[in-house]
Amino acid sequence: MAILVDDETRLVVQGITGHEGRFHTGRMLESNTQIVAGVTPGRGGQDYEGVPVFNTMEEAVEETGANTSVIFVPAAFSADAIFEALDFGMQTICCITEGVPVHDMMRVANYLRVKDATLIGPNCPGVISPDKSNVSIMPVDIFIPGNVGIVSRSGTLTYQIVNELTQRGIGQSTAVGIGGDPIIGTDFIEILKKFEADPETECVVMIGEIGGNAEQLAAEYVQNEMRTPVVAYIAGFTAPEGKTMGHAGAIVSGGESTAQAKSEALEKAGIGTATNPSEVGELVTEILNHDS
Amino acid sequence: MAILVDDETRLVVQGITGHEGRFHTGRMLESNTQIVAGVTPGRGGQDYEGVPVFNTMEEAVEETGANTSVIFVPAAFSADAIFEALDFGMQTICCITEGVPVHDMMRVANYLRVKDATLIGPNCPGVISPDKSNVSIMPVDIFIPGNVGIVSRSGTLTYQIVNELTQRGIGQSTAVGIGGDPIIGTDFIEILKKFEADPETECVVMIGEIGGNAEQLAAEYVQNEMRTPVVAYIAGFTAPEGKTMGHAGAIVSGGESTAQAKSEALEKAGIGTATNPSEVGELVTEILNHDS
Amino acid sequence: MDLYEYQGKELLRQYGIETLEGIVAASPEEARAAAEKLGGPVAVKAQVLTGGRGKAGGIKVAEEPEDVAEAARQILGMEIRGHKVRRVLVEAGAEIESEMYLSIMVDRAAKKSLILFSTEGGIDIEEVAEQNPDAIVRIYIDPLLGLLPYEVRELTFAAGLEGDIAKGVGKTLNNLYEAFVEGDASLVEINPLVSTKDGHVLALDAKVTVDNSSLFRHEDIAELHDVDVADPEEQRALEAGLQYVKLDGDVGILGNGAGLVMSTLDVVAQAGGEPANFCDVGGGANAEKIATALDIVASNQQVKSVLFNIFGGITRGDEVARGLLAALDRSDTDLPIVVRLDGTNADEGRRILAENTPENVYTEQTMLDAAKKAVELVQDGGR
Amino acid sequence: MDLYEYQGKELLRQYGIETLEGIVAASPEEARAAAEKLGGPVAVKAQVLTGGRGKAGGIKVAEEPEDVAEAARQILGMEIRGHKVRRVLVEAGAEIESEMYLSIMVDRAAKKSLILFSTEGGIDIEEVAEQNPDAIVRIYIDPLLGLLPYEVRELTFAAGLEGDIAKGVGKTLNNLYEAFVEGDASLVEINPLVSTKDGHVLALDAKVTVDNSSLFRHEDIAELHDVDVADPEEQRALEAGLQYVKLDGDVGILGNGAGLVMSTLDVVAQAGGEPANFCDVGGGANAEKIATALDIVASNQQVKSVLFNIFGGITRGDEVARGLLAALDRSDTDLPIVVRLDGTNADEGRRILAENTPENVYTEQTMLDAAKKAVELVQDGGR
Repeated sequence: MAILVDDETRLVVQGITGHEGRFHTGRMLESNTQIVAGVTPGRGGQDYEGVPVFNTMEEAVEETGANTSVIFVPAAFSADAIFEALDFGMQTICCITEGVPVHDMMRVANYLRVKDATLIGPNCPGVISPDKSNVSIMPVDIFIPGNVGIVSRSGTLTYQIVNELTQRGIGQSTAVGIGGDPIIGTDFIEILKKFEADPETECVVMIGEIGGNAEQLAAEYVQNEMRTPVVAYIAGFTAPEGKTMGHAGAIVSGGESTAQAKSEALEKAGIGTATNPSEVGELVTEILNHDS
Repeated sequence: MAILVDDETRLVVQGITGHEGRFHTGRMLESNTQIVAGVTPGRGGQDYEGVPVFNTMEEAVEETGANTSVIFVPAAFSADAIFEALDFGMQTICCITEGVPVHDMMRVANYLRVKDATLIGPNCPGVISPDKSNVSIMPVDIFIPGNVGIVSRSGTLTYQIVNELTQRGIGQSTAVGIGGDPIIGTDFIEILKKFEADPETECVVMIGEIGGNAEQLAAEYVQNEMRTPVVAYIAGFTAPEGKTMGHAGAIVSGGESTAQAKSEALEKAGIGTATNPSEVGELVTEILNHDS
Repeated sequence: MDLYEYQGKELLRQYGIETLEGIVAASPEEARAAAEKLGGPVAVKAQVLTGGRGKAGGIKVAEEPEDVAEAARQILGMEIRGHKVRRVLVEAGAEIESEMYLSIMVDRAAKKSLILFSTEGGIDIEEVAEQNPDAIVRIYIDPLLGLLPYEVRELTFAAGLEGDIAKGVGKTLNNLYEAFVEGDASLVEINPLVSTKDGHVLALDAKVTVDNSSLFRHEDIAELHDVDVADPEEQRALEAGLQYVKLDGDVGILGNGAGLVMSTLDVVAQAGGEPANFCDVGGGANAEKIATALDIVASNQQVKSVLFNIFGGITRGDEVARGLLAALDRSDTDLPIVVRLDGTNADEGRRILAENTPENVYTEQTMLDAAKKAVELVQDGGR
Repeated sequence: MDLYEYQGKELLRQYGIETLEGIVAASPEEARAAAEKLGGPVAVKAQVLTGGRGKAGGIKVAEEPEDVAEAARQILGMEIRGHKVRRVLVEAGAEIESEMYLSIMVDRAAKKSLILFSTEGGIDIEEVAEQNPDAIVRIYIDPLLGLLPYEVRELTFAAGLEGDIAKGVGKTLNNLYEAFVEGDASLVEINPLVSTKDGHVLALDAKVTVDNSSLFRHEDIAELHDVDVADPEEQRALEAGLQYVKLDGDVGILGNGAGLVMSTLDVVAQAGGEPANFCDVGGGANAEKIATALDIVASNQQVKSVLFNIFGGITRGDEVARGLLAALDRSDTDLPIVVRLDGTNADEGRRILAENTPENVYTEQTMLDAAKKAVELVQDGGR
């Protein structure tokens, strides 16, 4: 098993004919993801690397039975693409696009409540279940299949930590980049829930950063509801107040949003919290050895 | 048991100080409904017949633990009152007010999807569970407690039919007037589901009329999902096309919305359908005698 | 409330939808002046709140002002499906390339707005729906999200539109949805929506129904209500706060509550009678209102007997009986009236009626018996 | 993007919110002219994108034009929390009766808009939150419904407002919500919102932050961006498409990916160093971009060593190494640079680097070792 994407994933790429869409479609195809369709309005009837392109999600879903979508359309049109994916029954939607307006995302997030679907992102690297399905822009080579779930607000930091695991021979069940924006479709807790329900996942690594209080909420959830052990890492201890550190959502704007506060909440909840990426590997190794 | 309102009902009257609100509050108090609060903006701190009045639903709910509301505010402000009731956790809301704009109701109905609550109405007589709770403008004297559930789009026609039952000594579990508007909070099916799940209800009377296709959808539901027997009655066989017959929703605007079409669909689904109100009493009597 | 074509088009124009230039005329002379002002060939179109005017000869094309005046003369005063034509719209011509259909309505079951579009316009959409259902594109709009850009594309792609027409239809749809929501319409229909040889997309007709319940926030639209076309009896009922619909039969029907009155009509029909009207006097026992209702029903010369079906609910039977007697006292009708009174305190009510009824009033205990009696009275000759 | 007070007020006025009359001045002379035009006592207020200007002496009240000019002279050029004052707002006086607080922001956890209101205005809302949390009314707004009438009442009743003030605050809130949504703001704050003796409610200050991601649909707001106040290094980075934040330390830091760079800063701090900046060069191995980033980091004279932390993901380690060498070639910095390269094809990348690195470049295998080395180099004196 895995979460969100797996052997059953039938992927449609929204914005397949754009620069990013083309590049990453190629990469996902190389890692054997079942890409069944692409959508670009006005390009219906064409194909890209053997993937048929449709004008609308309705057509794409009708013709190909797609159940998952990944979005590469420009930020101004991303919310519209998400609504279209939701309305045509996508179960998992990964919006890779960066720079989606926050008011657009508030509307999307509140509409999501009536849909039985999971939106990952926006401004995220996507989801990968090694050797099963790659719906992401992540470097597939650094992953190996295994039993550690990863959930992260950051891209390259995830790669760094996955690499630490892989180098130690520790594989991953699924890695989920939930995105670095202030309003995202899916927070830590929803992903933690899925990992908790996944029999294959024996340990979860949660990678947080400054901004918001999602890590604190997650800490509470882990303490009260999870049996699967969790290892955490938080970036941004040295970030000054009021400055955006790369990600739109990574900004210290009050006491709760500092790395310090998050880290304390995690430790208080009994969650092993690494002080650097390397230590994540060590903590996970300890847990897995202890369990076996 | 009963559905929607019962001994646990703690009622707040929204618009308690208006003409209708005052009149029906008095009547509901007489039938021993637990009215715990009233709300009229600007009248907070007053009381009416011993019922404390608050400015907002938030205060009313906090102070009294109300769980059900009935709405008598003017049509222009009814949608707002419904949103307020929904946002402060009312489980059942009866909107009695007539003349709520249809676009307001579309917004309300779509917001309802994210709430775990039941809205009855608007333009409805409310809900009564005889001897338990009366959240309605219905004449309580014609009801007796028993095992027949009633669900109806019409007020006086319901009274007529309830009277037929009561005169035959057949009591009612709960009577629900779902309202005569084109867009209502709760359609037949949701109420039929609740009756089906209510062990006390042994038979359901469904009273429909021209307009829309709710009766057809209900017929399908009854045929496929219900074990509790249903007796139906449809009014409006003589209604001409394009004319509104009193209720905003009672208008023949196409083949599906005629009484003929509804009646046929009901009979096709094996539902006993009376040709006049009196016959409803006869059909119910037959079912109850047959069952016992 | 239904708007006339010219009123509907005025609304659509406010939201940026293109129409042809047109002038309303109430006489042949005004039509001639309009034609002179517009120049070129024009269409003279009957303004009536019903469909089928084309087949009924309510639309004529003419070029010379004299011919336009003559066309108007023929159309004005016509009756189309019972609606008398009192005005025509004189409208400029256009070089039409294709005719399409576009409408938005409130969908009751889905509780959403429903957009219908077809490239087969100009004819009855129900015919299209029957003969070629695939030619109709249906899109449901969530009122909390509004019309989304992808839904507009969905429509144009599904309909196979391209280029300027796709753009024009998309723009029209966005504008029409705005008009639909902001105008609190329950239906907006453009049939046909046409594309012209010079690449425009415009509304050649407009059918707009505004939700009556919303008129409190649309004073401008409420003012358009065209009182003098309504049936005079329906108009009087409206003013008295009665729900009244005139029908073709001879049994006048009154009652309290829409559902009960509808049911009463049905029962009368089942008894072999023909209802002359639907009249809901509402709750309470207001003698004034009941008397007005009686007068309105009786003023219909076709009516030969009246059935008054009352279910005493909150208003008790005894009060209803007294109100009814007071009303009969005020009304000077000699029509035979069958009264059926049931519900709360019905026995007491019936006793009061029995002691005081005038000669032309008959009382019955059940709806069925009352209906039979009313029909019998018609067969006996009525008044 | 933060707006200056005078820009924020302009936006609020567009949505019908009342403010005092005010004129922006960039010199004492302009301030004097403004005072003459406004008449009466005026406030001279420093326009800076930071709080605390009152305590810092950035607001002065004066009546005579000469005194106003003098006040402007004192304020212009001041540094408030590192922000140089280049303009003042000369604003008319008002007879203030009460000071309130009103703001709307995006609430991340709730994914809704959050309204905060307090009758204790004019002071830091966080102080109010600490000392008297009950004095703050909080209301969450569902973006699909917008601000509902009951929510406005909720606020005014909860705050105990009555009469004109309740009406004025309600109206201001409705307008502010509209400005917030249509202006794509992530924060709008009026502190203080005041009521005057003559019954008006007006915004005495305005803090508006517009979502950078929305600027494509707000050209008018995007134009307000005040380039010359930004730190020149930050400005150059912005133009080059780099994420750059200047800090106070001496270890320059570059890396690919915001999270990885944040983590690198932390690791450097843990190793006893002080980061001089945050600089994310993004994905790919664009030599041009890396060279620019190096130049910007090196141009900070405080920087004594540089740590370049790269995780080769989609861009393979060998390509990254070649890009880095090309960038070092272009850059003429003599700063000691520690390069840590890991990820896909890292071995090959490290080999390429080892064969070609200039003297001032050190390579390390892990983040921790690289951080230690960079700190060591500073302690050894750096450049």
